[in-house]
Amino acid sequence: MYELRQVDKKFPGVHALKSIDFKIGRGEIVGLVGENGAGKSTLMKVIYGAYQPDGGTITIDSVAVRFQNPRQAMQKGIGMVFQEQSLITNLTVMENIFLGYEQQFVKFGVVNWKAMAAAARAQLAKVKLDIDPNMITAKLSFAQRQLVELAKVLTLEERVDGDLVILLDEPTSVLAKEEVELLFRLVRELTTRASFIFVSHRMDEVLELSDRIYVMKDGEVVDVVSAADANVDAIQHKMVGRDVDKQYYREQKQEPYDADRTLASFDAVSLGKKYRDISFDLRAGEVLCLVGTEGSGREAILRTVFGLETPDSGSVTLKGEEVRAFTARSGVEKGVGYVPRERKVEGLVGGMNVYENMTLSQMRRYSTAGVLRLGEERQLARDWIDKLSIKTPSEHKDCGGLSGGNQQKVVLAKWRSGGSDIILLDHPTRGLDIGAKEDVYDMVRAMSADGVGILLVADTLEEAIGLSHTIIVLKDGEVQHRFDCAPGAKPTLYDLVHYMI
Amino acid sequence: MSFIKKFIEQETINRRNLLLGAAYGVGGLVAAKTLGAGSAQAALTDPAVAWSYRNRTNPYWNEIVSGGEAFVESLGKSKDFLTHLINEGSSEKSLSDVKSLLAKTNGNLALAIDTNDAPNARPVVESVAEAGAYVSTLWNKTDDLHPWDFGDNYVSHMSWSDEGPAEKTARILLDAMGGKGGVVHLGGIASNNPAIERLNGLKNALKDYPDVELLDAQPADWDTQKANQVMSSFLTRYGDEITGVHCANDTIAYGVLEALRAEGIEDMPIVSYDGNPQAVDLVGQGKILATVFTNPHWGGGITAALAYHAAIGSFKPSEEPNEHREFYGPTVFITPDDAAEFKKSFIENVPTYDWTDFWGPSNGQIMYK
Amino acid sequence: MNDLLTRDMLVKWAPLIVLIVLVLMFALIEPRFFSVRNFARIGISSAPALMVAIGVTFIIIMGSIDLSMEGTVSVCAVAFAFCFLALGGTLWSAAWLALPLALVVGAVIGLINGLVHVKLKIPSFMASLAMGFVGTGFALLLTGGDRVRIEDEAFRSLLTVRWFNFPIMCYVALAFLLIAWFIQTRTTLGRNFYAVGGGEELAHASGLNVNRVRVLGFMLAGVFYAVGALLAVGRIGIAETATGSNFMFVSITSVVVGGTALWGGIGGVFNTLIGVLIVNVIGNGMVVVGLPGYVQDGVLGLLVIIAVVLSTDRKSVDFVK
Amino acid sequence: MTLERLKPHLPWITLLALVLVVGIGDSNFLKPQNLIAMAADIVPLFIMALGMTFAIYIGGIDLSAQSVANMTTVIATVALPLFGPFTALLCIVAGLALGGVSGYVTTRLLVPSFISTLAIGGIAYSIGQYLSGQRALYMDAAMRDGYFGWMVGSSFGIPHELFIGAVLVIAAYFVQSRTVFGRSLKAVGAGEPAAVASGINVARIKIMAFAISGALAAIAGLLFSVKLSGGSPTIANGFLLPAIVAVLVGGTPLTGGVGGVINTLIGTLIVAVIRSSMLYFEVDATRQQMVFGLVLIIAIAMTIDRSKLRVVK
Repeated sequence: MYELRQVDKKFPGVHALKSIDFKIGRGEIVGLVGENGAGKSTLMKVIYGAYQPDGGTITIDSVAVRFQNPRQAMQKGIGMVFQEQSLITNLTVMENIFLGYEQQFVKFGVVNWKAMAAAARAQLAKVKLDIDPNMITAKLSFAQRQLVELAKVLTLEERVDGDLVILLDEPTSVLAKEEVELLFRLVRELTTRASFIFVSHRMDEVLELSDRIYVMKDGEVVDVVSAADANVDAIQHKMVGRDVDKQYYREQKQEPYDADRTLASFDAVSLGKKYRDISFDLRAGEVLCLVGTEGSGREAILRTVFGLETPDSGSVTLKGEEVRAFTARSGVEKGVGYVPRERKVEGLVGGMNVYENMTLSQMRRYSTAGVLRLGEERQLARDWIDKLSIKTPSEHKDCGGLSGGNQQKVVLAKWRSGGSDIILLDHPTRGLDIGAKEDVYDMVRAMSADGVGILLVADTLEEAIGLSHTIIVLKDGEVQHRFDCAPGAKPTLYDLVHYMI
Repeated sequence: MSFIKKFIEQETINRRNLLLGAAYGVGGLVAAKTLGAGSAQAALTDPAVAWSYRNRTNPYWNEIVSGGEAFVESLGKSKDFLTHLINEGSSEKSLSDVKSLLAKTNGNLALAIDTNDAPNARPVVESVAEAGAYVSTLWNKTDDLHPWDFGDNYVSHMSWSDEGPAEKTARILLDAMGGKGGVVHLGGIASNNPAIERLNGLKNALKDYPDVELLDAQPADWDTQKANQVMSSFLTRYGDEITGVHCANDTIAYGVLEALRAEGIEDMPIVSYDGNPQAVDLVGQGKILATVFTNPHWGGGITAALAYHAAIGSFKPSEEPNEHREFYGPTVFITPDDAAEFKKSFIENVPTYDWTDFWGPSNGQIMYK
Repeated sequence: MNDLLTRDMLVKWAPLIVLIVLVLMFALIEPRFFSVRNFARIGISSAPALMVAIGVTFIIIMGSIDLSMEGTVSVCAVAFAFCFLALGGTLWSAAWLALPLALVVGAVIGLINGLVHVKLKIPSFMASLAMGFVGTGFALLLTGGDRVRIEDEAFRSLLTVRWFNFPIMCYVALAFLLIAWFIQTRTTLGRNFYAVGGGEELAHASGLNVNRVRVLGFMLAGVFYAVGALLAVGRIGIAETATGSNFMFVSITSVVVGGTALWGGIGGVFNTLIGVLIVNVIGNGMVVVGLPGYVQDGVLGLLVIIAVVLSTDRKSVDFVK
Repeated sequence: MTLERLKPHLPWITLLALVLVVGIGDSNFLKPQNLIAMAADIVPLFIMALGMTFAIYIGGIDLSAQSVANMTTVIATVALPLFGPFTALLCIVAGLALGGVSGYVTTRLLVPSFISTLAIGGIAYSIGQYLSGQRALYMDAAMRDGYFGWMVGSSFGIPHELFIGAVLVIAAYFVQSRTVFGRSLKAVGAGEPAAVASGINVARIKIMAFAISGALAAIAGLLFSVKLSGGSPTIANGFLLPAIVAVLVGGTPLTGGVGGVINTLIGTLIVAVIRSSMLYFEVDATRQQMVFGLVLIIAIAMTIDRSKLRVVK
C-alpha cells in the first residue's frame, strides 16, 4: 500500500540512498536494520517528509505523492515516533500531543483546554497511559514520554482517512524490559489500525516484532527477509558484510585484573537523592560495571568520579589521594577520562576537527607557554586515526560530520592518547552498529590489558555481563549486590534482574 | 523695552554700521572681491559646503541646517548643494565622516561643524587644516584650541555663554515664585558644557534669593521622555515644596509640562532655553515664563558662510581680530509679552539675513574662566 | 518533594518578592515614595514600556530576540500623528481611524522584520537590529526631523483623566496586558511560541509551521510596539523620531528581570509586568530618595544584577552565555 | 558545490564588491591615501569590535564596551598628569577588571551576558561621570605628545593607528588560532558541555573572554582619547552598535564558535565603506539611516555562512 520505487538521495559528497525499493502492506510491521551510516535515517526522513528524494517515486495506494515537509506527510497518514526526548519539555502533555493541530479545539480564536484534555485522554488511553494530560512533560519518565510520543502519532487516526504508516525510531533504547514488552504488545494491537516501520539496533527485538525485515548497507537495501526465515547471524552478516565473532564480548580476551593496584575507590559516599552509602574499589585492569535501571544512580556515580558532581558525604580516593575539589578539571588531571552517553553534546565539539577534539583535554601537553604545537597535534591525530582505524578523510575533518562509531573512537582516543588510566564509559555503544560496537569492545579489552581501570554503565545487560570483571547492581541509589564475573563463571541475566527490581 | 525689540534694533544698527564702514574691515574685503583683485591666498574655487551635526531628530539642529541651506541658496545654488554629515551622537563617526569628505573633495571644502563633544574639535580642525580646507566650529571645542593657532584654515568658533542668559531666565522664574519656595532643575547630559553653564546660571541667580531653596538638580539628557519621568519623581519627593522649575532646554520643558499636566498642575512657573517654535507658542500661552532664543537659523547659516567666504578668499581670517574668530552668538529673551511679536518676526517669516554680515549680531569675544 | 516544591515556588515568585522588597526599601528611605500618587506616576512611566516589553516577551519566549522596537515605535508614533492630524485632529472625528492604523503599521513592520529573519535566514538579533535602523530612518524620513504635536483633549485624556487616581493610560495598558495574557494562554499562537522556544526542531518535526509562528510572533510584537507608541504619544503629546529612543535596552532588561529566560520557553507576560515595574520602581525610587545623577546608572546596574540573580533557577540552568 | 566552497570567502568578497561599487561611483574613493585614512579612522572602533569578537565568539555579547571606553577616556585624561606613561596600563587594567566582573557575573551568578554587561556598563558609566566631575576634559597637549604622541603620528605616510590596529589583530589572531586559550574559546563557543567534560575550566575561559573584551574596549577608549586629546563620560557614545554590527557583518554569528578576529577586521571595513558610501553617493541626510539599515541587511544576508548555524533564532 505504501511504496518507494528506486528512490535516490544525494548530499554533497555522499550518495546516501541508492535506488531504494521499499514497500509496506496494510497492518504490517516492517523492521529496518543496518549499520550507522547505512542510510536508515535518511530513508526515514524521506518517508516522513523531512527530505525530498532526488529521484524515484513514492506511491500510496499506487498514487504518486511528494511531501514538501513532515506536515504534508502527516496529512497522508505518515507519522514518526522519534527517539526519546523529542517532546517539548516545557509544554504540557496534551499540548505536545496536539502540537500543530490545535485548530480543532479552537473556537473564535480561543483554545478550549477542557476539550483538548478530554481528547488527549482518549489518545493516552490508546497507549494505556493513565496520566493527567495537563502535566508538564518534563515531569514524565522516559518510558512515559515514549508512550506519549506514540499517542501523539496515533492522533493521525482521527485526522486521516486512509491508512497509517508509523515509523518507530529506536523506541526501546530508554525502556526497561517490561516497558519494551508493553510497547510491543501495544504495537501489535495497533496493527489493526496502522502499519509500522520499526528501526532498532537491537536485533532480537527487530526479529521479535517485525513481519519482514529490510537490511540496509551503504545506502542500499541488501536483503529483505521475512521474520519467520530470519536468522540473526545471517542478517548481521549482511549488515556488516563479515562474520560476527561468536565471542561477541571478547570474553576470551578477559584477563584477570591487578588486585593490588587500586585506582579509584569510594568509601560510603552519598549524594542527595541520587545515591547513598556507595563503596567500591576500581583496580588496574578491572572492568567494573554498574547495573541498574534508569535513575538507579549509576550515571551520578560516574559523574562523581569525574568531578562533575560533588558528593555530600563519604570520601572518594583517586590513586591514593582523597579528592577535595570536585571539578572536571581535577578529574582530568588525575587521569580520569569520561566517555559520556550524549556523545555529541558532552563527548566532542561539533564544529571542531579531529585533532582539535583529541587534544581538547590535554592541550597543556601540546603547548609551550600557552602556544599550541599544531604539528604535534596533527601527528597525534594521525597516529590514533590509524590505531583505531577511524574513518575520516583527514585529521582536519569536522567531528560533527563523522558517524557515531567514529565519533566514539575520537572520544576514546582523546582520553587514551592523554594517558588517562581511569576510564568512565557511559553507554559507550549506544546507537552504534554492530561493527562499531565490536571495535569498542576490542578497545575495552585493550585498555584493560594496559592496566586501565574501567567503570562502565553498559547499554544492555548482556553487554554488562560480557565485558565486566565485576558487576555492582544498584537500585534506588543503593548497592544491592556485587558479582564477580570471571570468564566462564558469569552471572546470568536473571541473577542481575533479580536484584535490579 | 521688550527683548525682541532691543534685539532687532541692535541688529539693524549693526547692519547700518556695517554699510557705513564699508571701506573698513569686512566690508573692505567684500569690496576687494568685487573689484576682482585676485587674492594672493591659496583660496579655493567653488568649494563644497558641508554642515556636520548631531542628528535630525532635534528641532534645534533642523533650525541650524535650515540656516545652512538658506546660505547656500543665497549663493544661487540649490539646497542639495549643502552636504550633510550626521554623526548620530558619535564623535568617532563625526571625525571619520569629515575625513572621508576631505578625501572626496580633495580638501576643496568649507565645513561648518559641531564636533559633538569638545575634545573631538582638535582632530577635526587638525585634519581640515592639513587638507587645506576651511572650517568654522559651533558650540563644542576645548578651551585650549583657538582658531588663530591654525592660520586661515580654522576660520572661527561661535558659542554661547549660557550662564548669563540662564541666570536671567532664572531671575524671571524666581520673581514669579515670589522670591520664596523651592525650585528644581532638570539638566542636559551632565557633561555637556551648556548643561553645566545653564545650571550655574540658576545657582548664580539663587544667591540673590535667599528664601528660595534649590531642591534638586538631575540630568534629563535633553530628552523629553526622561524629563517626564524625572519630573514625576521630583513631584513624589518634594510634592508641594516645588514652586518653580528651571529647565535646561525646551525639550526638557515639554516633558516637565506633561508630567505636571498628568497631576493636574497647570500654574507651575517654568523657564526653559533654546526658543524652539513650539516653546515660543507655550510662552505665548503663558505655560512657560521665558525661554532664550539663540537664533540657530542664523548660527547655522553664518557658520557655513564664514567657512565659505574664508575659503573663497572673501576675507583673510588671520587678519581679523580675535573677537572675530571666537565670539558669542546672539541671545534673545522671549517672555509672554513679546512672544507673539517674536513669532511673527522670526518663526512665521524667517528673516532674510545678510550672510556676509558675519559678526553683526554676535555678542563679543569668548571669555575663558 | 516538599523542598523541591518550595524551591520551585521561590523561583517562581522571586521577581514579585524582589519588587516588594524594592518598594519597601524605597519607602523606608523616603516615606513619600509609598503613596498612591507616586504609584500613579510609576504607572504612567511604566505603561508604554510595558507594551513594548510585552511585545518582545513573545519573541524572547520563542528563543529569538527583537531589537527593532525603537524604530518600530518611532514609525508607529509618527504615522499615527500624521494620520490623526490629517483626518481631523480629534478623536471625535474620523481621526480615530489613526489608532487602528497605527496598529496595522506596527504589524506590517513586524511582518517585514519576521520575513527578513525567516526568509533570508538571518538570525533575529541581526535582522531586527538592522530593521531597527531602517525603522528609525524611515521615521526620520517621514518627519524630516520635526516634532508633531497632538493636542486633542480627547486623546490626551489618556494622561489627564483619572479613574481611581490612575490615568486612563494605565487601564489601557492593563487591558492590553490581559489581551496579551489571553493570547499567551488561550490561543494556539501563544502556545506555539512556547513550543518553538522549547524545541524548535521538534516543533517543526511535529508538523508545526515554525516559520509561520515566527513571522506571526514578530507581527504580534509589532502590534504591541504600536500600542506602546500610542501610549508614549499620549503621555507627552509629541510624536517624533526620538519617540522610540531608549526602549530597546529597557524593555529587554525588564523582560529578563521579570524572570523570562533569554534562551526561550519560560516566562510570560505577567513576568514582564513585574519586570517593567521593578525597572521603573528603581528609576523612580532613585530620584525620589535623592541619589545623585551620576551614580544612578551604576546603582541601576547593580540592582538589575541582584534581581536577575534572585529570580534565576540556578539548578535548572547548566550554563549561561 | 562551488557555492559551498565560496561561502567562507563571502565576507571579503562582499567588502571588495562594496569598495568597487563606491569606487566606480567616485574614483576619488579609491585613492590609496583615502583608503588608508579611512582604515586609520576606523581603528578605535575596530579595536572595540575586536574585543567584542571574543565575547560573541563564546556565544555571549558585551554591551558594556562603549561605557568602558567612555570611562577610559576620562581615566586617561585624569590620570595623565599623575601617572604619565603608566596611564595606559591603568586604563587597560581598569577595562580588564570591569570585563572580568562582567564575566564573573555571567558565569558564576548566571546572569545572561546581555544583561550583565549592560549592568556593568552602567557602573562603568557612573565611574566615568564621577571621575570627570560630569564635564568634558582635555589633555595637556605637551604631555599627550610626550607620552602618547606616537599613537597618532604617522610614518611613511601611514598613520600609526594602523600599526596599532595591525599589531592587535595579529596578536588576537595568534591567540585565537594558536594558543590553548584560543582553542578553549572555540570549544566553549561551539560545544560548551563537551568543553566542560574535557576538563577545561570553562568559567575561567569565559571570564577571560569578557576581560579581554573589556581590556580592548579600554584600549579603544585610550586611543580615542589620545586622538581627541581629551575625554568625557559620553565621548565614545555611538561606538557600541557599529562595533556589534562590525562583528556580525564580518560573519561571526551570535551562536558562537564560528568566525573570528579576521572576520571582524573585514566586518569593520565593511561598516567603514558603507558609511563613506553615504557621502560618496550623496545620500540625502534624512535617508542615511534607513539606507544604512537596508545595506546592512543585504550585507549580513550575504556574509553569514548559514551552513554553520544549527538553528536560526
